[in-house]
Amino acid sequence: MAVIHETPPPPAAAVQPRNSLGDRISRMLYARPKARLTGLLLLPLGWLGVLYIGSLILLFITAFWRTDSFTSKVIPAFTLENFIEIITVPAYQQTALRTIGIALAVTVLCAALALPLGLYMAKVASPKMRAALAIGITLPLWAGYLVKVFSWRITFSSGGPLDWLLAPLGLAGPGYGTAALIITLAYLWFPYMAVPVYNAFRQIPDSLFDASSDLGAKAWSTVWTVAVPLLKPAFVAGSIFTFSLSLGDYIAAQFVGGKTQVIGTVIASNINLNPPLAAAFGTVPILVVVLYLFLARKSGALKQL
Amino acid sequence: MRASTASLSPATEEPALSGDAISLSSVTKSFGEFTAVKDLDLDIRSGEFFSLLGPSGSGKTTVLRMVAGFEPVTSGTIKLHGTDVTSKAPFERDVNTVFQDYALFPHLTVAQNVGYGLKLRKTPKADRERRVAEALDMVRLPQVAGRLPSQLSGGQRQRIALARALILRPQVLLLDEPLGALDKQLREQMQIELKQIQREVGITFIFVTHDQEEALTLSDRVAVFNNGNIEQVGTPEDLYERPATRFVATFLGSTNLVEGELARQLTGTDSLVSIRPERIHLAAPGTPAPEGFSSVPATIEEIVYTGPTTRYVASTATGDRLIVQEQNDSRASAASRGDAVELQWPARFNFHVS
Amino acid sequence: MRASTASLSPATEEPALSGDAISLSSVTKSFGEFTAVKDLDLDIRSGEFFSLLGPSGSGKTTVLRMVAGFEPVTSGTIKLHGTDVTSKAPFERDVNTVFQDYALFPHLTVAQNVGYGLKLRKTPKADRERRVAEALDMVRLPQVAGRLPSQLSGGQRQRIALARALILRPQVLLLDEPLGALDKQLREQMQIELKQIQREVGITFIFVTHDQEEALTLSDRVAVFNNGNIEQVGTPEDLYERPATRFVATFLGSTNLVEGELARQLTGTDSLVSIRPERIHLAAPGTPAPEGFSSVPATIEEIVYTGPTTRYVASTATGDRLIVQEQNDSRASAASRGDAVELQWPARFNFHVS
Amino acid sequence: GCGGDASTSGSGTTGIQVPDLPMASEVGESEGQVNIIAWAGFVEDGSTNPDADWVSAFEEETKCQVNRKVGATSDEMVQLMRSGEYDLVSASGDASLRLIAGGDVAPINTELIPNFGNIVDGLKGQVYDTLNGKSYGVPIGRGANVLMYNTDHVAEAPDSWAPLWEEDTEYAGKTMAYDSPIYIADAAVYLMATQPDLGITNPYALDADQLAAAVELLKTQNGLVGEYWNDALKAVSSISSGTAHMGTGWQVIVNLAQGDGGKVESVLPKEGATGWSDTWMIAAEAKNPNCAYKWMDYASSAEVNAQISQNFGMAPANALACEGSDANAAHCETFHATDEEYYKQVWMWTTPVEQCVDGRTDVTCTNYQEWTKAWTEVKG
Amino acid sequence: MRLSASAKITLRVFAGLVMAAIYLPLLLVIANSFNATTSGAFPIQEFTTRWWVAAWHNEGVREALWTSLKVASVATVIALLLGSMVAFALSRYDFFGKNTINLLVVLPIALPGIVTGVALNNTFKTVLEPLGIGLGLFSVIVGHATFCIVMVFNNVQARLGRMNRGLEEAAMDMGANVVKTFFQVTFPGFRSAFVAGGLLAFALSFDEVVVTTFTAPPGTETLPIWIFNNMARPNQAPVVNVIAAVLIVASMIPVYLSQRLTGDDRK
Ligand SMILES: Nc1ncnc2c1ncn2[C@@H]1O[C@H](COP(=O)(O)OP(=O)(O)OP(=O)(O)O)[C@@H](O)[C@H]1O
Ligand SMILES: Nc1ncnc2c1ncn2[C@@H]1O[C@H](COP(=O)(O)OP(=O)(O)OP(=O)(O)O)[C@@H](O)[C@H]1O
Ligand SMILES: [Mg+2]
Ligand SMILES: [Mg+2]
Repeated sequence: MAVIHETPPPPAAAVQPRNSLGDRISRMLYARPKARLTGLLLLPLGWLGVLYIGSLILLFITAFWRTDSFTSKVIPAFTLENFIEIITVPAYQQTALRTIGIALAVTVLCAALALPLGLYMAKVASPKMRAALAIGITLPLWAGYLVKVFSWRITFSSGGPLDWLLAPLGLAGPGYGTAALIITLAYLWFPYMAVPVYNAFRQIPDSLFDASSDLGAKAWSTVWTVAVPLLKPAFVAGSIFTFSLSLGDYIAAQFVGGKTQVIGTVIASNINLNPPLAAAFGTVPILVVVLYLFLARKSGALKQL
Repeated sequence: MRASTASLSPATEEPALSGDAISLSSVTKSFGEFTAVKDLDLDIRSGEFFSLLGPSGSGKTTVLRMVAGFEPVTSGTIKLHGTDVTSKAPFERDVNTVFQDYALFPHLTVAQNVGYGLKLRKTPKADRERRVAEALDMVRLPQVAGRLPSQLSGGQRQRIALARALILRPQVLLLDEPLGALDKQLREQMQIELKQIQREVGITFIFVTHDQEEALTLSDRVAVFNNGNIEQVGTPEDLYERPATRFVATFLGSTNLVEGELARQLTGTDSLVSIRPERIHLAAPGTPAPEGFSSVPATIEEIVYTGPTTRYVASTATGDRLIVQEQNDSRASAASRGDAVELQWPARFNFHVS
Repeated sequence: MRASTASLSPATEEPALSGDAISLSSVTKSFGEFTAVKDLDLDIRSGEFFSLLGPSGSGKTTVLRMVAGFEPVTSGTIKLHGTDVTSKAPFERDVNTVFQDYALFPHLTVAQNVGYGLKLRKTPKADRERRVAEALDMVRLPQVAGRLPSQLSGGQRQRIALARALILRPQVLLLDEPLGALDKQLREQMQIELKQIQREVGITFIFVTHDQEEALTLSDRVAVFNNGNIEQVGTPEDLYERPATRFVATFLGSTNLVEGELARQLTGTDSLVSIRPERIHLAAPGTPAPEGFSSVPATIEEIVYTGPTTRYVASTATGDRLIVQEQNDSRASAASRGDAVELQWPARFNFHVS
Repeated sequence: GCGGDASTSGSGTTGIQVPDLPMASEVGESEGQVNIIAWAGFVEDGSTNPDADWVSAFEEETKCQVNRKVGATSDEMVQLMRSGEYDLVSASGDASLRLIAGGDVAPINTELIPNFGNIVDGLKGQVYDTLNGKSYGVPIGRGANVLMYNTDHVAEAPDSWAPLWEEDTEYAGKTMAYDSPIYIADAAVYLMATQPDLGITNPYALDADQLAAAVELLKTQNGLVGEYWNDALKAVSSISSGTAHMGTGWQVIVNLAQGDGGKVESVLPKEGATGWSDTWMIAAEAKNPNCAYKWMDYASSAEVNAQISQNFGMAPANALACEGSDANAAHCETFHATDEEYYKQVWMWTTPVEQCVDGRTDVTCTNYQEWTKAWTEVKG
Repeated sequence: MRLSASAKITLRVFAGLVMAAIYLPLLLVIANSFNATTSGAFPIQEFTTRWWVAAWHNEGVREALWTSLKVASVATVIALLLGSMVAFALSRYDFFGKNTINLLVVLPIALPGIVTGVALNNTFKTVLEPLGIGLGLFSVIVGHATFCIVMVFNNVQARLGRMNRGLEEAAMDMGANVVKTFFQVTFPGFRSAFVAGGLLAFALSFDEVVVTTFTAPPGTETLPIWIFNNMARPNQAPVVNVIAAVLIVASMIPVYLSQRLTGDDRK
């Protein structure tokens, strides 16, 4: 049996006692994880939790106030009138429902386009093509919101580019209206859907597709039974943007919506004249979005944004 | 030599399909400039447990993927039980695959995973449920039917992947390093189960691995791959005891490769000779060599205890270093570092390799 | 017993530190409800190559991380060369770590990685460069100094991680499964190099692994972990030849565990007995047992050829199944399936385990 | 005045209660700056278009630096004036009454504005800027909301608003209407002509029943209209491309469309029309009253008023702005600047308030807030 | 996945159509900046560079651009700071209310801009103005930073999630204190995500209309607001086309940068 170690130790290269400011801060921080966390959260929570949420609450409180009918000045006197009004006047309900419908349609349209595009980019395209397309779908994000809305306004104009393109087929564009609005919004927010879907597609191991076809599935049934369920979180993540951005938009509606009235239009047209009513109507998208986020969080999609 | 006991071949016990289950003729696969598999011929018999063994990047997976139909061949033909399937899609081939990463569908339960292939074939529900239950019984995991793959351990996942592939009763099952991701204990246990299941179902297994021990213990026959070529095909004993090339000799277990002076002393020619460390034993210096034995005087340089065996590094007068492996059984020698010894082994274990 | 050859101990060659490099007294670590390490006492001597061996989740990494200071202890004290460091931050402890995934800084070159610790200590540039070059020489990679870690192979990364940790000449080096990610060939080569480097620098190595072979071949002493407890501490031979518990016996190599009737025949009591497969050899039926040998008649049930060895499964009259491992050397028996044989081994290799 | 009936406009007859605020008695030293909220094109320093610059000269002359914010809608202007940041606003008729009644703007001492004398008669003393005999605004210009049509699609010049309102119109889906609650007045103007028994005498004085009738008409129109517009360019592109065949518009839109080669013409239909006139108003608590007065006078000079009105595209308020050059004269011709007969048919935007501006005292009229609500309902 | 040749062709054509749909409208804007008519009539009959000359001499644009740059830069810096802090807190610590904070960060981008804008406007006017902080460049920046935080947060959090904590431990193991570890190891590790998040935040702020409308004081015009105001101004509209065309072309720069950054990560 081996005999073990009996000679004395060589002088150990002892760690020098160090005491620079950084060291002292470090030692303090290292020992106190709670303090580190507090330090990290203090500023952001002050900003978002107090300033932002505080503002929303203040706005919410305004919704219970009245406006002087003549001067349209806000009078801080409690009333439920505004809420009663948005609940009882059919125009408000219709507008809210229409806007939600438009937002859903935009989301579905984006998802329907993102799926085959994602499939192509992630699983068919050559790496070069893939990179080019990845840039291709994100570039318009930077091109300016108004620029894009405006270009669609031109596109949908009567006798404009779309009519011109469709003329040989004996068709005409939809003209300004709800359809044009949905297309424009889908165009505006498409990258927010396409990028997560594409990334999620890339993360699905090829072996799952191989396995599916090995077990007898044809390409499209593989897409439906394997890809789509696995992409669900990405679709949900993308839809948070497509849905809530569509829900709040009113400038696009103004430009290509024809006479389509959306939630944003109503808020905007009341914000100066009757702020309490605008605030009350503003709670509609807040409720819808918060509910949507809540459901999305349940599906774990928030982590994928 | 104990050829008769060399492998636990099921082929002699099960009713086997006659002829070749799979036959590849001059199959080549190129990825752009790079040729991953070169002009390969390979015949695998029905009911065989056949392994593809080779280092990383040698083309094993590529061959398997071509057989399964995931990868089109560049040239050559692939036949399955005599039928040319070269241009068939995967879902048209009667082979199934167990993937290295198992490729279980994460959104489906174990039962849904296993029943996936049957569902695609529109098997009636009752029938499907019965067969899923049977398949889960076979891999001894009836209790996990309702779980998701993420709730299973590695070994369990491996078995579910197996059940999913076997439920379709393919003629050939392809397994791509199915045990690669498991830890040692689990791997050994799964090896035993795999072998048992293959015997039970009696279908052809094509098994890819880069672990030589695994290939040797499990297979009826093994093809050793190197650089997109097959170096040698044969039974485990063929390969281990009579390696045809230096590559095969070193890739399967450790070996002493001897050249020059010492090789001349041992075999009369100075071409490369391979001697397995476990063939050599230590004798007292000057012990005369028995009839038909090679004998070389040497000095013990290093001794490494590994538990069941002890490994000695011995240097000879010719300046070669030979490794000797002795089992720590009742007959183990008790040499110490620096001892002079005589290395002796039957001369028939001197193999020329190219 | 060949105690003198049991380990390649550097202790007899290098000046070793007296006393304990590290000593843990009743160290406990809980993560919430779960206790990962329970009331652990452990002393590691200066200059030792000490391994922590155990299955996944047994608490090895947790112990290492507490020693390094990454994880605060729940209770207990940790001393480094007699100084209590329990509440010191990692950057205040004179130990360095080689991480399982190497944790090389991807944005720094190899030389910058290795020199990082010296730079923090404000070592003059010339001095630093010299020592970096020395360290790279030591791990035999002087040529990669200018590369980024992403441009290195797995084995090279491992050696750079080693160089980076050793350049600070810590009193203790912690290694968390440093070879776990390497393939078999490379792992074996790196084992040899690690051992050599430890001998050269002569500092204490604490080495975490779940590979028993690795632990046995490399270590001066090994602690076997199970479930947050240490089952046994000792030299490789202690552990392999004289396992204290059933867990240690089965975790270190394969073993035959015998109870009841057969145990009574062998040892007189019917408590659990462990017999290593390689200790047993096959004799012709009826061969009388030599003095001090156990002998059991049996029938060969199964034969598995593994290359260097052949494994037999033999069933005894008592209904037990014993595994026998024979090296395929010149003296190998030639038993066939179904043969009646006599299993014989020196009775001193019958060990009671609890 | 509006609708040509002087008795319904002018001082104090409506009995609207307004806060009694003092007015300036003299213009003192420059404060160094003045903050103005104005329609696009009213306050230009050459930064958007080097040819349009009348601010620089003012700054030079008075040492008052001009800070401008462009207001997009009347509502926004009202809101911004209440923030107290601004000294001056270029208020349209649908904003001015609110500002006056809310005590946000002060009466103006016209004595201190020499150029006030040259304002055309038709713009003086209107109900939307003059209350209880006090003038609250200095007129800038005016324009009518005319009927535009694209001659490619409309062969014969229409003389009535009927194609925009009547269910059987051949232009269903191809018309365009203005997008603001004040557009309810356009419906009222049409109703005045087509349904006299409703008793509407002033489109800005609608009782509940009259409003309901207007809303009814507007809802009909909603089914016919192709789109609503609220910025001029949108209207230009729609009418000149033919996306809309016909619609409510401003003269300036017609001019631009023609300039682009669009085959667009306009008429003032027989039923009359609504229109707008903008005035400078000074904040009740103006921080820079002296500069504000200086600006009001400066901007009302014939020369500057001509520039503003030509840049924006409206009839100038200063009669002299039509003289001096051929361009000035041509401009005034196009915009009917001095044609009081023309503006007699035009009902200038006025904020609807509860006290009926038509003088009725037996009913309560609907206020602008109600109009806004009604407008939301119209659009659905 | 092995797809049939026809399926591949269908997908390729589909991808081509999507790309065409994305880019034709943008090309249209560029083409329109040379359209001689003021309302951008189509098809274009006559080309001119007059609007480009007009845009070049337009001081308002330059001022608005400068304002936009100021606002976007400061908002980005704030978003970088706050976004990274939240990202660190959420990815490195477990604590009660973590999910709520995650939701809180996403809220400003998910809620309609008009709600955010109106709410902030209301707060500035009723609460902060009495304290001496009225609407100003600052309020615009506050508004922008609020919804930009999420961009930085998303990027940094994703990276931190993938980052090897072992690297930080290795640095401390070598003797680096907490501060040095952060700057020498942690920060280089998420730098590219940090910059990419910053770029996104900058772009978002640079493009914002609605919140700006409600938080901007008199005389403060960002580029989008300038565009918005001038789109409605008949004589200016063609100049807007020019600015839009320039913006489209200029947008290549951040895209190129962010692509290079994310490209780096894959190495
Ligand atoms: N799709 C591909 N494109 C380009 N080269 C490929 C592709 N697939 C495999 N290769 C190359 O072909 C060679 C053989 O690969 P293969 O996967 O068959 O090796 P292998 O023997 O299975 O190795 P391993 O043990 O690492 O799995 C490798 O050099 C690999 O890089
Ligand atoms: N941060 C942690 N939080 C909760 N549990 C932990 C944490 N770290 C380790 N554990 C648990 O403590 C136990 C011991 O873990 P440890 O990493 O020490 O095991 P190990 O012996 O190193 O295993 P392996 O061989 O898999 O690395 C495991 O059950 C593990 O799940
Ligand atoms: Mg492979
Ligand atoms: Mg571990």
